[in-house]
Amino acid sequence: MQLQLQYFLLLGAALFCIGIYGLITSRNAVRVLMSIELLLNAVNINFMGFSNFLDPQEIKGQVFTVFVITVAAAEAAVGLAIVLSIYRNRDTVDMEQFNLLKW
Amino acid sequence: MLKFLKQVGDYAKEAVQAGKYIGQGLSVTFDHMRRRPITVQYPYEKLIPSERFRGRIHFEFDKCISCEVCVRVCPINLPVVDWEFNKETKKKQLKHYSIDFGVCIFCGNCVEFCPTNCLSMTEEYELSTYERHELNYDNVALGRLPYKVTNDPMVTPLRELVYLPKGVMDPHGVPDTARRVGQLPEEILEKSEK
Amino acid sequence: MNSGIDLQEIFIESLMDLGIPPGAAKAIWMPLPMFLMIIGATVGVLVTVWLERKISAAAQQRIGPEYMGPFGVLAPVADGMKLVFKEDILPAQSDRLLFTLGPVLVVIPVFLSYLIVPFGQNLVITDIGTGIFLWVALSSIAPIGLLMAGYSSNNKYSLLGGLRAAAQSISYEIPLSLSVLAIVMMSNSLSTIDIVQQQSGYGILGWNIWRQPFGLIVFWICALAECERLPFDLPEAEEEIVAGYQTEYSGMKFALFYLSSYVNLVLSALLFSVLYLGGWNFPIPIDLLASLLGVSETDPWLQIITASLGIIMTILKAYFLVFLAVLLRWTVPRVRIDQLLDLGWKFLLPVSLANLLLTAALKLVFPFAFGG
Amino acid sequence: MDLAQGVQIVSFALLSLMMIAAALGVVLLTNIVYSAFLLGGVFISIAGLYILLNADFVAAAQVLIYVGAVNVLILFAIMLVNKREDFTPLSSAGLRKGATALVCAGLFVLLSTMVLATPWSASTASVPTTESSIVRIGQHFFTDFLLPFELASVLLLIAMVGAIILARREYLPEVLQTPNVQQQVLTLPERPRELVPAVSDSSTLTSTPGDRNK
Repeated sequence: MQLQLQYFLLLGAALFCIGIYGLITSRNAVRVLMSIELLLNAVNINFMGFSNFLDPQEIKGQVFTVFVITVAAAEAAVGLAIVLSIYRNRDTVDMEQFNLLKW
Repeated sequence: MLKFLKQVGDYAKEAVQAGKYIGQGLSVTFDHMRRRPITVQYPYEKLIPSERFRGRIHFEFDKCISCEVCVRVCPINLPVVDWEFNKETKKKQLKHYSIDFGVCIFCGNCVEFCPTNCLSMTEEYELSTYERHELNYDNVALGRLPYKVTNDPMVTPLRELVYLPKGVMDPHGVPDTARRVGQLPEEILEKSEK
Repeated sequence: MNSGIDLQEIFIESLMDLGIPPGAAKAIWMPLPMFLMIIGATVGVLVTVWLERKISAAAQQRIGPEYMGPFGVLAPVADGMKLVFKEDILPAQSDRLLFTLGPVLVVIPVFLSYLIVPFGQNLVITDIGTGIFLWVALSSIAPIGLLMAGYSSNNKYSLLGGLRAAAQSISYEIPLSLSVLAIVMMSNSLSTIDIVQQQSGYGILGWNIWRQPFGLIVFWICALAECERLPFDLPEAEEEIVAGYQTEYSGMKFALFYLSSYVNLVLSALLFSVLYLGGWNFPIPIDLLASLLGVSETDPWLQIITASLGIIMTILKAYFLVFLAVLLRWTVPRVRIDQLLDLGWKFLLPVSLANLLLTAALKLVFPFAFGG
Repeated sequence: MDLAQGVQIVSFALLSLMMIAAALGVVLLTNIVYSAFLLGGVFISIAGLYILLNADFVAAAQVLIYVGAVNVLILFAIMLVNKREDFTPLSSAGLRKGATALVCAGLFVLLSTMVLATPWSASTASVPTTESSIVRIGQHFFTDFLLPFELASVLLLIAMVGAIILARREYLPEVLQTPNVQQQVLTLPERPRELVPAVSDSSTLTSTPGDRNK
């Protein structure tokens, strides 16, 4: 028995589904951001799995993971800044209240 | 552009200046490490309290005439004087007297105003207890005399807090064992006997 | 360059001579350096605490601990014993789980970072490729523990202290990593062994202290800030917020915070000596001395002397830096929180970036001196 | 199966269990602070998985950036907006959650059948790269991935500037609007003792005896 690519892919899929669930059901804006981080990490696990099992010489998956990490950091910073400024204006972090752009 | 460069230059100059000041401070701190410690190793060494030290108050029961002057001059009316009028001698007879040293501020007014000098200041200052009510001294406790620092064989008495020997102005290079300013009581006694 | 003695190989070979299979011999060897390191770190903390008390006393013309053992060397042990036997208080309405987990999360990464501290060519637990980067990564876990401790104490001072600690730690991590990056750029490797190797050969002249004067200052300031030492001990500023995130802690949990802060100080000093002061190198190259004295390089005595001298040099350099930190503590007053952040973002960050740029330029111009 | 493989399997199982449990906690727990701390647990266990995948540099980067930066940032945001607010209950919250859970479970089933059905041409005898992964990643960054690398740095810069501008407080006009509100003078609850005049002035001297005489 050895570690297989499938294990990591399944793990990534599970994390992705959990992330989707959190993204849809959470009402706290910060928790939505956390769910997005979970999604990005699920993708990262897939990248790393492919990188290790299908491309052990040219580890391009790891390169992509680093890019995703970079983007995630930027996303977190901007997202939290947006949440903070919305909180200042509307005095809540409830996603259901952020409906200014609804018709 | 030039202005910006000038700003950067000024900032760098200020940073260097700050670094220099920190270096100076470090040298001062380092210099202090080469000086003689000023420590009094307290339970083993004790300073002799000065002549007019205001320590715990001593009370002589028999001298007291229960006049309650001490209560009146006390800022917080602290002394508790419990007396009874003796009809035969037509005098006030003292039953109990107590001072709570947990509240006393050692201002010395009671000692100053006592008409019969039954109150006096001692040089005792070690008044720590496990419970604050233990500091409420009754007339028996107030009548005890403290143990003198100079008589205690366990304690090395020190004369003064000033830490350099007489005539020495430079704090460096003075050994730890060099004696402090002033003389001990027995030395003064010896001198006066000569 | 000879590789010096390799304790691991000698140990495993001697075990295999006794008839133990190689896998088991390796398994027996593995926990040994870790235990040694944990014990070493703890002893280092005891020594540091004692030194701190003695040096602080001397700087203030006091004597310091005196009666507990000769020169009071047992004072830190007594402190530790007291903390072990103290009651473990859980504040009312606090979060029990997070309250316990906070100090643990602060301690573990600090101890893990000792994995990469080299005391000699082969005297390091793991010479992993990521080396110094692992330390930077691990030291970024601690703020989570601090935030956890601050949040779970149910005390506004604790929360403020935890937030301050986290803010301070993440803002000083950036100039710290940038100044480390300049070193890494010169030695072409993240491994601590390679970083020291690159500095050796010319004795004191080859150390990075001459090549990185700005990086050195930035690194030291940032290390002090990361360790929450005065002048940057805002998270536990007594006059403002009682004791910061430690306010509600007592007993063993407080001891963990205390331990981690001193382990962190020793670790920073050790890594400073590795990065800038040539690690285990003697100020005069030992090979030169040996060839002057006519001792051959493969002489076992020379190797043993080199190894022990390496350990002594590393520790000496580290403790010199600890001494400097203590001296700084009694020299420089505490900064305000806005001054702290100003210093971090507006001074140290640009300086370290400029230093990085300068190092890159110098590396292109003088490849022989700056690691081509 | 030798010792190393057994260790790998066991640590994989532990890490994945930890990760799934922590991720479920992130999504399901009501206390947002717990969620944030558990998110740190997810990140750390993912870093452990990366180490199992022979990627020490990315694992360290994961710890540094996700745990050290993103998670701390999220915690900061939570502490800044930490208002114990009860969201107004929605009428069909349970239905929504159920439907979402159903969809997610379906997605998971779909993905897993795909994963298990696809014949991955995995080179199971994965040769560990001779050189360190850091060197390889660096080579990629500065040769064939140079443009994305530079773009990522520009993106980071833009994100930093944007975050600062978004999060910065504007200079408050509210302070200027009401400059004339009188600051209430704080007084002690107890009244100061009335001073007995030692040398009383003439008016009291003349008036009080007169009053008394009346």
